[in-house]
Amino acid sequence: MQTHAAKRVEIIIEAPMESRLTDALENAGVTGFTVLPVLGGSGRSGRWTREGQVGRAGMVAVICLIRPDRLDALLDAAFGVVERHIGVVSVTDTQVVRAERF
Amino acid sequence: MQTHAAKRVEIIIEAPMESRLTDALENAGVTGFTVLPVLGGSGRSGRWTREGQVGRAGMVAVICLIRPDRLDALLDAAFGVVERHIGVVSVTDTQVVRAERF
Amino acid sequence: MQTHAAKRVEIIIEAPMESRLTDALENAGVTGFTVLPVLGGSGRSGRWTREGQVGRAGMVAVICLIRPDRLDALLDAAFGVVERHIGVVSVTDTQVVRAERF
Amino acid sequence: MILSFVLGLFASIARSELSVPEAAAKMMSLYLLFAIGFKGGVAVAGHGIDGHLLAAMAGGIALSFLLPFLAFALLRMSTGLSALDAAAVAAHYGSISIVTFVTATSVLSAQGIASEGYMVAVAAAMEAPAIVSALWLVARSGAGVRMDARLWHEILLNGSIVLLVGAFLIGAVTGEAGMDRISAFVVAPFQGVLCLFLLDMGLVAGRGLRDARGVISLGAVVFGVVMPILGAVAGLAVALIIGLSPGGAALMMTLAASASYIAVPAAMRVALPEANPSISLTLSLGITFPFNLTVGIPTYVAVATAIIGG
Amino acid sequence: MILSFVLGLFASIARSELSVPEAAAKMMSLYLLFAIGFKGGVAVAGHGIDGHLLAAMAGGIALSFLLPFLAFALLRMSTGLSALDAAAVAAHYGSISIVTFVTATSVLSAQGIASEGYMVAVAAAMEAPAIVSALWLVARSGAGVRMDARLWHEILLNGSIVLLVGAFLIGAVTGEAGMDRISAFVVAPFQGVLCLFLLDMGLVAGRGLRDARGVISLGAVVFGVVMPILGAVAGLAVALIIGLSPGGAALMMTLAASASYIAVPAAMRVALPEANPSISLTLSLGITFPFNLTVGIPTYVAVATAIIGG
Amino acid sequence: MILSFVLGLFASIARSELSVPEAAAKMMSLYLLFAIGFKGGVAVAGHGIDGHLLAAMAGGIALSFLLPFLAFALLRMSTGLSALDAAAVAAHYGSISIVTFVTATSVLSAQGIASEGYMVAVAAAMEAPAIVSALWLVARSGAGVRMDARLWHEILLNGSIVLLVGAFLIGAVTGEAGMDRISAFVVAPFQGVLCLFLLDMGLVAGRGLRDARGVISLGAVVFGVVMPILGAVAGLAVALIIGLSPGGAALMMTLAASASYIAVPAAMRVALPEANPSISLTLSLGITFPFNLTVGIPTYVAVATAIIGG
Ligand SMILES: Nc1ncnc2c1ncn2[C@@H]1O[C@H](COP(=O)(O)O)[C@@H](O)[C@H]1O
Ligand SMILES: Nc1ncnc2c1ncn2[C@@H]1O[C@H](COP(=O)(O)O)[C@@H](O)[C@H]1O
Ligand SMILES: Nc1ncnc2c1ncn2[C@@H]1O[C@H](COP(=O)(O)O)[C@@H](O)[C@H]1O
Ligand code: NA
Ligand code: NA
Ligand code: NA
Repeated sequence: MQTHAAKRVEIIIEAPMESRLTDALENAGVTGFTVLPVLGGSGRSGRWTREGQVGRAGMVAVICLIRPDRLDALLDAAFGVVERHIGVVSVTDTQVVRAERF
Repeated sequence: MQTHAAKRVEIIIEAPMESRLTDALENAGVTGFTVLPVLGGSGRSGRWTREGQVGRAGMVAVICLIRPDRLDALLDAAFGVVERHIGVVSVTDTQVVRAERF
Repeated sequence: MQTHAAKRVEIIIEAPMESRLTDALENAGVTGFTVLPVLGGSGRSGRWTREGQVGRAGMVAVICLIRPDRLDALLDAAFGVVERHIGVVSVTDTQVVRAERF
Repeated sequence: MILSFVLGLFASIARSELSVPEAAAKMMSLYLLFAIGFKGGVAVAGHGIDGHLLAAMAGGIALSFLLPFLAFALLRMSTGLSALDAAAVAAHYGSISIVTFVTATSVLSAQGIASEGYMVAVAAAMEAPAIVSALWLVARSGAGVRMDARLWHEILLNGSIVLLVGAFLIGAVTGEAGMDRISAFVVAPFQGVLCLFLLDMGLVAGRGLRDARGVISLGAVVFGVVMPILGAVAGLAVALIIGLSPGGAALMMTLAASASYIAVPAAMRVALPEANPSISLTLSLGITFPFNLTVGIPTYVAVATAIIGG
Repeated sequence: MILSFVLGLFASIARSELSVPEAAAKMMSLYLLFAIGFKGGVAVAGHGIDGHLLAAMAGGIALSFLLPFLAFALLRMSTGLSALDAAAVAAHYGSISIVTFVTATSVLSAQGIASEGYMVAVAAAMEAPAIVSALWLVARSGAGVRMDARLWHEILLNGSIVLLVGAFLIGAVTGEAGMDRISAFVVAPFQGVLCLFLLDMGLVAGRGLRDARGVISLGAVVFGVVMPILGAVAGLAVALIIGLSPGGAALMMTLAASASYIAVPAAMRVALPEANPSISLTLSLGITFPFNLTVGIPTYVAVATAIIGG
Repeated sequence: MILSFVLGLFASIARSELSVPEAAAKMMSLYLLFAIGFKGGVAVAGHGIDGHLLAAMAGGIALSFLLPFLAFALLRMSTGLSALDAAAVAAHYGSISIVTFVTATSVLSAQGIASEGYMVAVAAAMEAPAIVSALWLVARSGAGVRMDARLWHEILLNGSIVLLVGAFLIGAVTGEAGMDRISAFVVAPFQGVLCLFLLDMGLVAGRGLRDARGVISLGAVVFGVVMPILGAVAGLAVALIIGLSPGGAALMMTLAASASYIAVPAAMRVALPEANPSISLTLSLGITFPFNLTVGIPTYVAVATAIIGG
């Protein structure tokens, strides 16, 4: 099946920042993304888990598949939001079907 | 540690289609996959979130690790199901340990 | 934006083994990881789903982004825990921003 | 009760981050379905099945089959929707909203008006037929429909039908004895759970409204108010023909006036994937549901008691 | 109550997509554990601890230690299971199912039969010993067992033991005064929550049964029915030796007859990862649990009252 | 009630895997907010708004504005925290913990002490002002603050404020009539839900304490106990000036003494991302919350009734 080169960007970010990130993405023209829940994790700021929590504690994972030429715009937009915050950003080469969607 | 080339296929699909997709995968001989929950997202059909929903709204992410030579069979099977539906399919090169499992 | 080569290790493991895995990772010096919930899946030991379950049934996905030179230490540590257990481990080449964090 | 809904609506339109977790919303809906089904069953066990049960079922099924044609015609006339989208919306309006039904029963019981216990079974029977009509409308217009035995199976055994009918049967079998044992669970907290659930529905409806500006034309909004009124009139006609009590007639009007937002949407995603789901959901949940809750139900109850007499 | 379970079983065997969210199921199980533990504690506070508490604990622990040997021998004789799988199954049958226990207490209270409040503590004490026996059986057969202090810690402080014992102690400390304040929470809705929870258990059990065709041999199915009967007989013997009341004896029989499906499965995954988890779970949840619920408990109650006298 | 909290604390410090699902915890907190807000509104509808409402609101807001300065000064003196971290902690202590408030109301009602229904509105009003003070403290020290209209909107319309105020208004509008319809939901199970919720809070607090060894200095621990006492004294002074009833004064003391662990943490993550969140949370949830629950509230109630007179 015909596939096309794309980038898979995975941004793990604090839940209170989620809407700011997705708005920044949309402003940068990135209208496709998927948000996954995160149960817990560990990093320089220690270990945490979502169990029994009530507030908007915790993190979420935002996944964007985009055309390679739009990567920089996305990273710039995302970075403006996550810069001062805890969390991680990774970019992986991938292939997508139905390239017209991206 | 010894690793082996494989493909990681990630299919984000509407929840009501999940069982059809996994059945199609099994019929195509793909018996290994993992289903992750999705909180929300955005695409050409707009933004959505799962909060407070009652029905089988929303999407799920299905992840399959397979041997590279079986990729085409998998994509054909998956595509038969997702073709007319909203959602995205991506394929990434990866390495697995314990290749005999795939 | 400046990015740096890294590895994305994804370990899908039984929930009762989660704390053993993360402890092993920390002992091996891997202090950054994220745990995602898993809804269900299928493998050599059959199909399962988390719906309606009460115990610590099911699986979780642990994602680690690490510098390439630390991959082997991570895999050795992880493998010591998952070896006899069901589940899968995959390693993907990726790029991270803010390399100093890994 | 209605105020809870309004609070939720306000909160989400004001973009408050108030939200009810999905699992909690599902749990409350399971509770409401179980309680309403069980109570219906107990009522039937108490009063016996009068001869009207079958007539009411048949009437309800006929409404569910026929209302989509009316809805389809209205939509094609008053909005620019494609045949596909119009048919998908029509399926929602032929089918029913169980929360609207539950709210109506609780309005009735607050006013001390009795109703036929088997209306719960009628509600269950009205979920699916509208889907057939809608698919027939689409197939006639030449578009591809993905309809197979598996989807039928999913529709007929969808969670709310099974739970509603199952709880109804359990109630009918255990009767008053069963009620005594679990009334502290199915009766006492019912109103309160319904309040919290309506709060959540308000949140979801408000979010839908917010996101849907632009998707929905003025004609569609008018449809979302006119269609339930026409449905209620049709429901009243059926109730009069069958000879239901005032309470039963009000419930039949409510069923006919209400639009599905759980079972039909999922079915439409499978059968008509190209139809735009946000049109149907915005109309059903954002316009018709609030309309029924605030204006509709009180009117249906008033009209039914006025015409049929207390 | 049983009907709810049957409804769930039916729904999942008929492949309805009815389902209870994981978080809701966990919440209901926390509620049931808290309520049953608390009520047991209040009962002990009211009637005082009679001399039988320690004897009942010892008897329960002995049963939990010994029943795995019986189960293991039966399985090796009547099924083709490996020593490893047989031992894993045996651990489940030596341990207990708290939902089965809760259902039995509610059957007793519906029939107005009193029972010793401390049976809750006996239930907690019977969770773990069977695991020791099973691991010993495996170690003897030469296979590798992954058993360390950490796993012991996890087993002994597993969520249900801690909550059950904790709520028991809270009940024992606060007594009737505490009960007055929260009885609207722990008593009134208890039956109803149990109904919904059994509905969920039916769904899970049905799904297990459906998926397990082929995994389970006929011999194993027979074991799933015979083993609880033998367990109940052993439980009755212990109850007679200790001198429990008819209600207490029925509970002891139920505990001995029931098979774990929460604590032991998790422990087995860690300690015996090579054992096939679906064999144990299908037997415990798909065969023995429904058997106990429908046939077992009523029989145990009848036998206990007949032999010990009302 | 307190015992449930202790059980949770014990379970998590003993590293039991007992845990409450996030969705269930959120649901319980929605329930508690709805119930407490509604009851407050009904009380106001019953007794009318006496002239003290506005004074109490103003007093509460003033406390919320001023306490952060006290907290900041104490922290800078007694701990090595940076200005940034000290300000973040100070924001938590100026704001309030609604669970602590709920527990205090239920202690009052157990002792038969009346209190002003509008204290619920005062609680809502005290959530946000402390954030302003803290940000001012940070801005003064030259660090970058990310504060925009959007964050204000999020804070002022955060879920708990909206639900609390909304339920309060609903209660005030429907009054006793509304209460009659849903009292089986908002009154009867209240204590029980609070027990289970405190169990969860104990689990979360215990986990926080366990993970935070090392993060927290002795000086900080002392702050976590001294600050609520000073806050309570300030609250008492305000209550005396306004002329609240003994119950109202105890609640004002509790509000001033309590530290936020929901609304403020989320706001701080956005506004002061460089502040270490575990310091604030450990202090607020791991030290001050248990202190208030066990020692604080009973003392505040006793002091308020002693000084103002029953
Ligand atoms: N190397 C990593 N791999 C995967 N997730 C990470 C990594 N580092 C941090 N995270 C996630 O990001 C959160 C915050 O990380 P940190 O900013 O290092 O405290 C952690 O709790 C993890 O969920
Ligand atoms: N580029 C993308 N990257 C990640 N997820 C996407 C992307 N596009 C769509 N999705 C997901 O697929 C769903 C449907 O997309 P669409 O078919 O474009 O409406 C969205 O709500 C997202 O969850
Ligand atoms: N090829 C695969 N791709 C993705 N997930 C898998 C794969 N194989 C196994 N899994 C996951 O690992 C679990 C156990 O697999 P197994 O050890 O094969 O029984 C499955 O239930 C899946 O969740
Ligand atoms: Na209708
Ligand atoms: Na047993
Ligand atoms: Na305060």
